[in-house]
Amino acid sequence: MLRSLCSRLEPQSLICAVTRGMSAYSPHYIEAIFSKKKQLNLKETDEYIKLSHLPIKAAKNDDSESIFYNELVNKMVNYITKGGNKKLARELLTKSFECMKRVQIERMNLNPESKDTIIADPEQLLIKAIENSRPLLQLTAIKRGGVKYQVPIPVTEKRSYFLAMKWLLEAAREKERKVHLPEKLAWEVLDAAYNQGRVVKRKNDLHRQCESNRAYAHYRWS
Amino acid sequence: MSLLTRLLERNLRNSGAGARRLYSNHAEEESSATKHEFADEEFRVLNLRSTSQATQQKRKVFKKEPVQPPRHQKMATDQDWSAVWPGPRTFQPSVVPLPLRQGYTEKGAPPPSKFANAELMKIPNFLHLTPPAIRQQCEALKKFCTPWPKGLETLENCEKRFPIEIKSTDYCHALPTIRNPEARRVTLNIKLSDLKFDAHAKDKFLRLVGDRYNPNTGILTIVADRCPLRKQNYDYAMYLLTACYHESFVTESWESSKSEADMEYYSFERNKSKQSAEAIINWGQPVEEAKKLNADHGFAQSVEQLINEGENVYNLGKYKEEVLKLLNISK
Amino acid sequence: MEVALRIGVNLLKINRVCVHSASRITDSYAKQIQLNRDFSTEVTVNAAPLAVKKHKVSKAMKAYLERARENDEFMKTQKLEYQIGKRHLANMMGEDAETFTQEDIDNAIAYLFPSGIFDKRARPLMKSPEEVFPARKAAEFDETGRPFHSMFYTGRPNFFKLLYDIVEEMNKIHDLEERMLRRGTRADANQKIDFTGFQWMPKEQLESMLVEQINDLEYTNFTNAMDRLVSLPFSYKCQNFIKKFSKPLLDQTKQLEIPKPQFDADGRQFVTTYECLRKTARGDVTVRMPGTGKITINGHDITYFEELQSREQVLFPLIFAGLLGKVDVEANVEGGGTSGQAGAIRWGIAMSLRSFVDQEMVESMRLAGLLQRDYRRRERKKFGQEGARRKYTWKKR
Amino acid sequence: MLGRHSFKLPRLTNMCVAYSTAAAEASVEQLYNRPKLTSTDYRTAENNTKQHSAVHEGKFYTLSPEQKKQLFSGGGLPRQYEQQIKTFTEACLMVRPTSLELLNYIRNTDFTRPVVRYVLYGENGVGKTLTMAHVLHYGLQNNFVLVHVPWVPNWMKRPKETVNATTQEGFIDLPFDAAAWLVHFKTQNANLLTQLQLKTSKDYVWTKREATPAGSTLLELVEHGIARIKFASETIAALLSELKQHANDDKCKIMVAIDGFNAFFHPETRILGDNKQRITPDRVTLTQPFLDITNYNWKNGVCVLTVDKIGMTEGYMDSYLPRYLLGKEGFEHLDPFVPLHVDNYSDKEFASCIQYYLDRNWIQKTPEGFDEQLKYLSNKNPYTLMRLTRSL
Repeated sequence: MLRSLCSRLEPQSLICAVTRGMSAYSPHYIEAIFSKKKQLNLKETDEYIKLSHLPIKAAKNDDSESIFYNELVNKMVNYITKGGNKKLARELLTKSFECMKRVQIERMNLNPESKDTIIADPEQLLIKAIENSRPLLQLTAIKRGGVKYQVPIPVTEKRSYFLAMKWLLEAAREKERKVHLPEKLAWEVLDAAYNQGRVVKRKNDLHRQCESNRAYAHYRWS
Repeated sequence: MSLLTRLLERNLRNSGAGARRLYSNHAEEESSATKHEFADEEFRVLNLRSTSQATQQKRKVFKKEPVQPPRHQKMATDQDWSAVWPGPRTFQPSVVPLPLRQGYTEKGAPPPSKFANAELMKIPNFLHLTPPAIRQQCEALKKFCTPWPKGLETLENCEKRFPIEIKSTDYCHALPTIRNPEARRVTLNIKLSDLKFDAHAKDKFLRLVGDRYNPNTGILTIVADRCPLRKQNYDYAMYLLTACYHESFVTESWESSKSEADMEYYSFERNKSKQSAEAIINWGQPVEEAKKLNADHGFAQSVEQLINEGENVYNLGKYKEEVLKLLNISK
Repeated sequence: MEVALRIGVNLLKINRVCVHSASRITDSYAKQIQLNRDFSTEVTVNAAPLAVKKHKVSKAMKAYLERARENDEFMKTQKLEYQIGKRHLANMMGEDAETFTQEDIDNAIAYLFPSGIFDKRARPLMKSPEEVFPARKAAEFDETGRPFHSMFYTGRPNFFKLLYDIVEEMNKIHDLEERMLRRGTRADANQKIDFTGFQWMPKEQLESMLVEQINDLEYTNFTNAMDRLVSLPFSYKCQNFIKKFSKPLLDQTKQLEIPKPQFDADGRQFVTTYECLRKTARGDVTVRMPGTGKITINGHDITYFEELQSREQVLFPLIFAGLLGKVDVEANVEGGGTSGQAGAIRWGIAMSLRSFVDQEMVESMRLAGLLQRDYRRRERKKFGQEGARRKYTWKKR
Repeated sequence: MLGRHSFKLPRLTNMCVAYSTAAAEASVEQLYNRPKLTSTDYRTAENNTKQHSAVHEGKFYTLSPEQKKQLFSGGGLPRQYEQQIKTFTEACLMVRPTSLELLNYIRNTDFTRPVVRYVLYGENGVGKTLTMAHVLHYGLQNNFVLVHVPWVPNWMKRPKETVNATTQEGFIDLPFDAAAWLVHFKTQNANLLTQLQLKTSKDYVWTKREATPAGSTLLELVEHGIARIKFASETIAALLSELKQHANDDKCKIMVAIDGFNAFFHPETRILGDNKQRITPDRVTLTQPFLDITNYNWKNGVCVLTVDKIGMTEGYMDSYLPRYLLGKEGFEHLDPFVPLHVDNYSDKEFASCIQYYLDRNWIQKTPEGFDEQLKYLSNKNPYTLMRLTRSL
């Protein structure tokens, strides 16, 4: 009887057994929803009432409601960071933003009639560049019958953002010594925002390769 | 459900007809009964070499001294406690009729009781100062009290007549000795305004006492703790005050030969600022000593303030005003 | 049988019996005992001798009975001593013994024996014996050494019995569901148990209810089983059973008491939050309303923080509550680095702002994670490792 | 962020296009969210500094490109401000209350009295240099001979070349810096000097062969200094004493504007002497002439000086107040001077600055309450505001 009891309990307990790990919070704490907009969205659903009983983790020290905050930009800063020097990373991205903006404003000044079509907001430019350089597919090596095949597989949304940002950064870091990172990053972002440049090319190359290897796509499952 | 069965089971067992049991058969019961019979029999010892009983009994048995039961067991609950515990004394478990416990234990275990509990002896107790005892003693002391001196009714009067304030602390402490080393410390407070000085003496006095003077409250504080006894420390503090006061009136011979760099404070009169200010005022005038205009007193004061008190927005604003006035610049 | 007996003897030695007679139930303990009653077995000394007379009793049982009697006597003398002591103490303090309560006793003891020991439990005390000698699990087997409980040998009979009961309930509901399905009726959606705002009985409480120690995994098993039970469509049929093990959650915001603002010399409202902690920084924050948006940190303005991130952090609660420029903030902070100090001030401002915003905003701020203290600290470096987590590069040779 | 749809293998390129257009739409929405601007709120057409009054306070006026070139080609504006000018395609200065106050003082100056020294002080980035730029513009428009040193600490902290002085024993000469300053002086004053036709009062003998005879114009003197870099420092000394002389003779009006004046009273410079030790500024040949011209013993002039804590070397940057920065000697040298505090923006100035930035497309993101946030993040400090708006 005991055994049957255990077998009844076990499958679910395996799923639900939350390992707390090294977190300072108990497992039932949930992440903070610090954006007002998100909270308003939640309010429309009845999730909001349920949240009132749940303990919330403290907001991180880079979260804020300020005008400078953007989730994607924050992520980009984190990717730029080396050795924990976030202050520098943020400064670099800010400089790069400044550079982009100056370029765009100069463009605006050159032909004032196209003022409305030129995007000079660096944040929008960055978002656009990232969206433009996000891959949909990637290749992985899968071994079938002793032969490795390059099989195209879809990329998750999160990873596609990661790859886009990584590529942008790699392109920016690949430069002569005299050019500073912010400048190069600004150029790369501007290029990618206009759907050209090395990063977009890299993405397209990858897609082309995936296209040519579509014959192997079935190896993903069989 | 199981609870019910258990209750039922218990009831059956406790009732007179206990022979019938749930979940048991008779065979098992019988065997266990026989076992019990064996277990109950006395174990016979095989004594091969029979020694005499007398030698065995000779061994001296250690006998404990009979201990008196604790005294508090004989106490009446309406006794006069101050007669039992008249003065300060270390905790005595047999005298104190309270079931006290003290000490840290792991969860689940009771704290150690009062007997042979050193912790209870270490801490001070106020068993001699229970409210009834205090009341009693106050009553007894009342007849020796003298009236409060006239003229010292208010705090201001007290301060006026006794400007020196002496502070010392008595400690009631868990220590093996009753003499706390901190008890010898004597603190002397006096308002500087209660002492009479001239300008030089005051300056010197403040230099002598250093940071013992608090400019915000105007109170001088002398703390003496170098002697072993409080009395000595008190004498020493009073001596320090007297000595500093009289020393401050002494003017040394070298004080007259100080140069500008040695000066304690900035004085407009002695400095280049005065020269340049006066040169500007007298610009274009023929050089005549008698007719020479002197720099405004307000300006001099503002410069002195700026340098002596240190820069701040207020001082700088005042300086600016004075300069505008001096140079006759209109807004 | 012999093995079983031996285990029984051992258990007897471990579990000193405590007898719960009705007279001993004090007010403070009545509740707990009420809970315990379901699981702790009652053995009274009087009940045993009837059986003893007829049957031969094992030596272990004899010793056990002896000990039970001794304990009973001991408790009786303790109680007497306590009553007498209480009268003595009332006499010492010059008060009436009849109206002398436990609180008076505590005060009197604290006055007579002033102890500065940090741990309050280690200070002198005079408590009723019921509190001093905690209750323990009663005997679990009869005089022949036979356990009462069929799951005695699992080691935690009450706990496993509980699991068993849960499954039994589940089975009942499954059967019911089947029958209902055959009849073509479905579960009433309106009656479905809404478990939001409730949680399962915490582990400690469950332990004291079962009078057994259980480990974390077992507790998880319990909660999982209960979750399953609740998730069944007809779970409302065993509502009473579920209720027994559930505990209502308090509204998180209502748990924190919001301080009332005080008035300063200018007639402005202000609230001060002390002990604002983050990492190794520590500070206190005063928020004044109405204000002009002046921010003072250690006597400087917001330029005290050179980094933009830290400034953003300080302003975060103000922006969030829409009070930027409407309140004045004064903060003193020391220790830690810039980000820690900014975090401490952020928390302080958010906590103080609660007094100046409505309840909805407080809840909103809580959801934004502004009212939660951030307990995360730097993780220590471990020996044999390069840092907190990273290992040294391993080379085979 | 955009949602990700389920994907299909073909038609990849089409999808990318769809994403980018969606992103563009989002951005356009934000662009139209801007507040309406009326240029009279933050701009003034009054370019004549003489007319500037409290009416124009907090408004921007435009510096014509020629005048900008004449005044600041040799420095005098912060580098980042130059960059802004390039991006904005115009050079605009805000009329600050402090500069108005100072201009008022200068307008009412009695030029028969000894020269008054005005000392601008304030925290980092409040606009001391730009206030001075405004005053310099006034000087240019009102025919002052400008003796303008863009940034003294440049000489004391990073000189181009150091040489032991030939004429004065134990002194250090900075020939390149001196020559650069002479060029700056020339570009600022060439027109005015040719008008005034000031002549040297005595012979200057540089070497056996070279000499500037009495009666040659000051421009000649300056050009000699530029051509013969070796004598540039001595030329400056000569030039300044000549100018002072002429001013005393009522032949011209001089405006002395020295930025970072406290660098002359540094406890130490970064220049290394013979024995590899840091020397004090009074051993630099350039110091004395500029100290002479900031003395009170002449007339027909105005001295505008700034003291700045970033002009100091490490360990001497605790306070921005003039007495601290000038030290005892510097204070005695200048006393009595008029201290003028340059403060952070007022609310009005801040609003006008934000509007100007919006007008120049410098601020691209304008969500609700952005100005309020910027106000508190920057503490209304002009420089911090400029830095903060970089990424917006």
